[in-house]
Amino acid sequence: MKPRSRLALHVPAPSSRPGDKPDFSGLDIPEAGEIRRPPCDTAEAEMRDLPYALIRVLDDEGAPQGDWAPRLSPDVLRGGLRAMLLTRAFDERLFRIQRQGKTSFYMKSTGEEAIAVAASMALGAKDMCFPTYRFVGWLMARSHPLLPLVNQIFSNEKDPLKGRQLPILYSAREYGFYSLSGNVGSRFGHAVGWAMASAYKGDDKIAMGVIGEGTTAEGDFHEALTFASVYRAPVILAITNNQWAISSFSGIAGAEATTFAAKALAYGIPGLRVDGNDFLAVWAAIRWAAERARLNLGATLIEFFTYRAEGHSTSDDPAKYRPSEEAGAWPLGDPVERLKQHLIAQNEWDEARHEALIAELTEEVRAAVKEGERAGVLGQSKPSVKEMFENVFEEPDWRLIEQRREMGS
Amino acid sequence: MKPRSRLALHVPAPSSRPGDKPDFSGLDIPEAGEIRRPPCDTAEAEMRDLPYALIRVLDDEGAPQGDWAPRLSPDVLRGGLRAMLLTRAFDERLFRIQRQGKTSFYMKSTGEEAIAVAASMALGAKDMCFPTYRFVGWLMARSHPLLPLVNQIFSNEKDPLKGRQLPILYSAREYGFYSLSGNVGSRFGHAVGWAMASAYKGDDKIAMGVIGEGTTAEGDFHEALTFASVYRAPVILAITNNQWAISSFSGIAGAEATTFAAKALAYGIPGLRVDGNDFLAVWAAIRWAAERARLNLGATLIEFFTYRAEGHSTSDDPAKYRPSEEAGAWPLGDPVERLKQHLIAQNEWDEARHEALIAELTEEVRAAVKEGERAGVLGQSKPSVKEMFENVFEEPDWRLIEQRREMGS
Amino acid sequence: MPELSMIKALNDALDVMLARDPDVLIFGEDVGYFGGVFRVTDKLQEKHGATRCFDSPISEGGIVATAIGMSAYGLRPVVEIQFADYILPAYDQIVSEASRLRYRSNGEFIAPLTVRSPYGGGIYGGQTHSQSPEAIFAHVTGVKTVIPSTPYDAKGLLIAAIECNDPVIFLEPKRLYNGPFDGHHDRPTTSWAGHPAADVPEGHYAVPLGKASVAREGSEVTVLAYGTMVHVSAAAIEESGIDAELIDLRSIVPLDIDAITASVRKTGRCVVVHEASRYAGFGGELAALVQERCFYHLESPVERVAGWDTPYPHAFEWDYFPGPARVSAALKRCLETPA
Amino acid sequence: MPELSMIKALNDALDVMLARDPDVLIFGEDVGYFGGVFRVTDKLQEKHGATRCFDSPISEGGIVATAIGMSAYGLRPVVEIQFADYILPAYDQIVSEASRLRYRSNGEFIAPLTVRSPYGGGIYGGQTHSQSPEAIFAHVTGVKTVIPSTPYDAKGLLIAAIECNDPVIFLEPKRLYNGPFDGHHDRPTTSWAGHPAADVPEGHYAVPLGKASVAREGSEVTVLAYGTMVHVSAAAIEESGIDAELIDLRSIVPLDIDAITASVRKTGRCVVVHEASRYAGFGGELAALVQERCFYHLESPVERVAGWDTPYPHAFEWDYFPGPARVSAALKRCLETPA
Ligand SMILES: Cc1ncc(C[n+]2csc(CCOP(=O)(O)OP(=O)(O)O)c2C)c(N)n1
Ligand SMILES: Cc1ncc(C[n+]2csc(CCOP(=O)(O)OP(=O)(O)O)c2C)c(N)n1
Ligand SMILES: [Mg+2]
Ligand SMILES: [Mg+2]
Repeated sequence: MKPRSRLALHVPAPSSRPGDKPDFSGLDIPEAGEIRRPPCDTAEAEMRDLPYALIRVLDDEGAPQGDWAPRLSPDVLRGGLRAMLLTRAFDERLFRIQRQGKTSFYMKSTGEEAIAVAASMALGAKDMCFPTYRFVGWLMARSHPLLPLVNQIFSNEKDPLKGRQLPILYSAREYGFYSLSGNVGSRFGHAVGWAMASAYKGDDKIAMGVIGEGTTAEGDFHEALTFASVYRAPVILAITNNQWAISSFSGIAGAEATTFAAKALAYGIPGLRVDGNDFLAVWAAIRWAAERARLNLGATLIEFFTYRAEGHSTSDDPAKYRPSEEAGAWPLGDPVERLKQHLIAQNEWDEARHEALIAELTEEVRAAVKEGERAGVLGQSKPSVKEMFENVFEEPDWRLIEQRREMGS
Repeated sequence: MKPRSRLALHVPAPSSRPGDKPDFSGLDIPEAGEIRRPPCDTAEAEMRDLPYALIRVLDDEGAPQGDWAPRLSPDVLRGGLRAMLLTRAFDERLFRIQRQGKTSFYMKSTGEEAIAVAASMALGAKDMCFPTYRFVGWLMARSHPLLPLVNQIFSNEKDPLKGRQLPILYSAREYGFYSLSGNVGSRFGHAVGWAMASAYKGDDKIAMGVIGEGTTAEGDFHEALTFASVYRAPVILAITNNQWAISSFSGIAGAEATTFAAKALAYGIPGLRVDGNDFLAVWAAIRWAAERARLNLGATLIEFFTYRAEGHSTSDDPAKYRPSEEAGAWPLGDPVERLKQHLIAQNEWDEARHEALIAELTEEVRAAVKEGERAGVLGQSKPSVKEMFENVFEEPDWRLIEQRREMGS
Repeated sequence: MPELSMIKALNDALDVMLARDPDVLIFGEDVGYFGGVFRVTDKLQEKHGATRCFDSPISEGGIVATAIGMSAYGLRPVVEIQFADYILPAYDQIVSEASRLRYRSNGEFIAPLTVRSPYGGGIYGGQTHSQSPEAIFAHVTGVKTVIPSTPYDAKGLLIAAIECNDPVIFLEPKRLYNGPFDGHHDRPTTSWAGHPAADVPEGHYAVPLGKASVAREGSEVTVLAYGTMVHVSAAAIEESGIDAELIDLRSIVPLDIDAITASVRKTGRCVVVHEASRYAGFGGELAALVQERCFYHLESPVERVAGWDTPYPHAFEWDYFPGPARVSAALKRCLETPA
Repeated sequence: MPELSMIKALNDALDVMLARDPDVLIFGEDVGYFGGVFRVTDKLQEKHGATRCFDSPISEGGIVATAIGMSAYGLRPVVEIQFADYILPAYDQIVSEASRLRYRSNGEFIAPLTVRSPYGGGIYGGQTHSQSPEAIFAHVTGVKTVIPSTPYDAKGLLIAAIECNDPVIFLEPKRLYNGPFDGHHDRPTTSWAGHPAADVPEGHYAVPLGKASVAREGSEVTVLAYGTMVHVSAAAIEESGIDAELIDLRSIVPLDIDAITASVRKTGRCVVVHEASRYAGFGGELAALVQERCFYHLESPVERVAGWDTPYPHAFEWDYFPGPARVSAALKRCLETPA
């Protein structure tokens, strides 16, 4: 044996901190269209390069490139753009609403809108998404009315979730949107179980689970992937790698060592790594994985590489732990701008229509918020207190009945 | 989208069940010496083929082959053979002791002795093993006296663990053997923490964690690997893939889809897949990973491919779920026989010495068991009842003091 | 009626439900081909097919997470955790997910799953094959916790649990699997044969969740117990010659508070018995409730008999186990106090 | 002496221990460069270096598992679980490993780790940023559970916890982080400034684990509380004009049983207050102990004031929270009963 050296503990640190220049020089970004697209029924063993690649469709000029480019009608693309812009307008407004003290909490998905929106549009009405809190774009793409969301955020008397949940922890079964919770990760395995149930029943519905890159460190992640692999569950398991988990950079979740898509290799399922700010690439990857799932070939893990352009939540100030210019320096750009550029390049869109659409959506959001405010903001209005004791069980037991009585409700 | 097909749930099943002919035809076993041995400081990205290979040193004639062949003196090899035979003799005897009703429980490691023994010999006296219940070979290789083990198994008044533990859940700090528990998997992360502590202190000790292939499905596995990868912990993480987890074949843990060594890829650490019945290959792999760890290059995951030749424990009857001839048909043979053959081929051993050694060890075990029986078997003798209340905390609180008094002890 | 052990009664309940309801399915470690380490799922795979009863990876968290997803789809999964000691890796899934899904989604999604698990000691299983974790589930709102003490109840309660639209933790007293163990480990073991509650009807029947049963009527003191401790308490009552009323709670959530208060108001004394460690165990809740609701009827403090506040130690199985002698002593202490 | 908020007092305790003992190190989600979402580890990385205080993956089970391994090596890790609601994925590690390592290895290996975690409601955190999980730790033997209610105690207890050779769960009442919240959410918030217990000595001192403090002496009724509820109970006592003795338990394992029994024997009445849901909560244990040990002194049933048996609902924060009105009502009920 060699003479022993002294060991030292390695603690990962990001390339830059507040005061430093943002540094993305370590990134290896292939050209759009460069990555091959194997048929979706290819054996996993034939695709072990893909987790280390980065599937991109839109090039710097907004032109679609390569095998992954989906053929989408301009209407569909405009629908996607609309949903992304609506998401952004909603986020902007409701963030300010929280700052005005009208609710307790809010989280934006700025910079990541393409993922939720394209996934929502690429999957079927009966498929089920097991989302994270950054997936309101899914609902926007499916035209979920805004007012119930606003009421949920205000926890007011019209809140469909009866004031029981923190703002934005929606549930919308009819829109294929599973109940959120504040715990990260713990619903990833539900997606797998739901998909297994569909297979068990001989149905054709598939599920999509979503998890943040930081949350892949939870045991839940591994357990979900293990079950998905063993039973070949018809599920798409997505990692939204926005490179930050509150104040922790992705190196704390393992990104110094490999890609998140490479985690697929542990389970012998395909792993795709996709430019998450490229609407077309997201769509294509989801469709590929969905088709594979519907062919009964099981699960796919997809890493969507993106960047969390704003703070973690209204409780966070990212300038405390990363250069404030970092978002601007992020080389994969803004998903809205990139889809807009693509549509314009195809002569299917122009600046004027874009501005008009933003104005229209801003107004739509404003109106919904006003309407919600009329029902009442947090603290002004709430559902009947008896709702506190409902739905704990199917039927309340004596404890809940007595306690409700003690409350005088 | 293609017309939707009906989904169906896939439930893995083994190639054969009781009544069938054992079938290992699906196995792909390379020749000994075929797999390359990169320098241990090679970057993970350069070694992504290894998790799919199978490192073997001893060929069918017992000759060492290829780059992985370690140079071990005949004395060391004979020491390994002795420890394996002692493990087997101990297992045989104590299994029978349980069958005689002298204790409650026992588990053998028959067929897997090379892993614990070679690892124990290849690592340093101050390194720490976080074992499974099939790792008594580690203690045998380090000449742990037999009598305390026997007393532990009898939970008698001389039991070093004071009757608190199920038989074989030893703890032997001085021998680099961490405290066992009945829970599977939950100590895998302790190995990582222990290794991180060594690095934190600037020491040179490394840790080895061990887990069964079935148990890799626990979240603990993933969490341990994640921490090991992120902080580059000086730890060897070993999976003993004996292909069975009680009655469940390894397909239930994911083996239909890929190898267990491939799980290393998820964490960007090297993954080796090693013939676990080949003493020399086990030794070589452990040494390679240990050197890497001591060079501060972090963790390695090693899958030791082996076969659980007997039942899971004294509570199990494997004939209920697998062909009873399966163990005999296992193509990688018996680790004891293979090392013996190697030594004989080198003219360093012969049948007569082998028989004599077995007789000597059998007698050694017999004597220890007799001695233990003199102190008393389970139910005949036990430590003072006050031991039940000791070591719950550093100092008992009033509850324990009162309860001990109530017990009259 | 056929005479069944508790294992066979549980097996029968599962068989009945698999046959009745295509949405019922079973999975867990070793439950498929092999039929479970305690044989509770014996032959169910053979009879109902591999997708109705199958092995799972060793991942209790994954088992429960997957089952929740299935139940959100509309199935009624019945999962086995091999030993209740190993339910802890699934604790977060049970508490943070199963128990709250209905509440937080305002009923859009529900989790009608059943988590079966053998619990309790008395089989020389050491620290990790002996524990009784009921208290940590009782504290969690939104999940029911059921513990049978006889083959008849085991079948009827398990059917009720599977049919229940709330998540149910179903703890099976493994020491009762093969016979009505009364805590006298030094006497020959008895089997269920001949026991009246081993007369288990064929086919479907349910024992409602939340209804206690009076295992023995009596006037001097009320004993509250569940699972194995029902039999141990019965032995203690018989041996001590005290005319105690023995209430088998059968489920601790929902709790049959009316049966408890009615009995204690009648007897004026109460002993609570469980095998789990005493401190912050479910006995604390029972004692608290009894003194809250029957204070002016109580002639003596509510006594608790429970496991010691130590891990469950292998060699000291019978020193740890709260056997009939300890229960008898408590009964006597109760009665000795000035009325 | 400097006047510190509870956050600063905790930060100070960590700073003192990092400086004194090279075997102390800190990790957890966001505790490194950023200093923790509640700023409890603010500047500790800068001051003591990246290997002394660093970020961890989002993996509560992994955090505790790693810390156990470190403590088996000889370190004294202090880990943060970002919210006590998220401690459940680590529950198995705490129960099956940390709490039993010393016992099962007969002292060969020990786990002197401290698990810090903000707990409790009152910050509009909804179901998963509000819970109080102390009961599920109290039931586990081998682990200590500590809950401070003032900056002074927070620092002294945290130092004692870090120095303790047993694993300690250290629950920090987040509603008290910045001020002594008395439950009147509709009044202006107060800061710790000017509060006597915000006078926190510099440097090292320890408040022993297992010693309650008498927050207020009184004769009519004993109130048992910890954490936030100490202040809420104090407000209720003042508002109701009842001469209650208020005992701040400070740790629930070990429990200062002598302080409790001495007080209840003196007053003859007892109200137990906690924020966690009532059923099978730690209040059950307290009520059971009090009636066991003070039965003949009790003039009225031990009352419990606690959170309802529902999840912690966002809009109903102040309906759920057991505020001064509910405590006062219980005090009055206690006294109204015929003596
Ligand atoms: C089980 C659990 N642990 C910790 C937290 C606190 N927490 C909330 S969000 C978050 C970061 C998640 O990061 P990531 O998974 O990358 O998702 P992102 O916020 O970037 O979308 C943490 C640690 C939590 N909600 N749940
Ligand atoms: C957390 C936990 N779950 C379940 C069990 C029950 N159990 C004991 S051993 C075992 C099988 C383990 O199989 P594997 O990991 O392959 O190890 P092997 O026995 O083959 O060495 C199981 C399921 C346990 N001990 N702990
Ligand atoms: Mg993130
Ligand atoms: Mg195995």
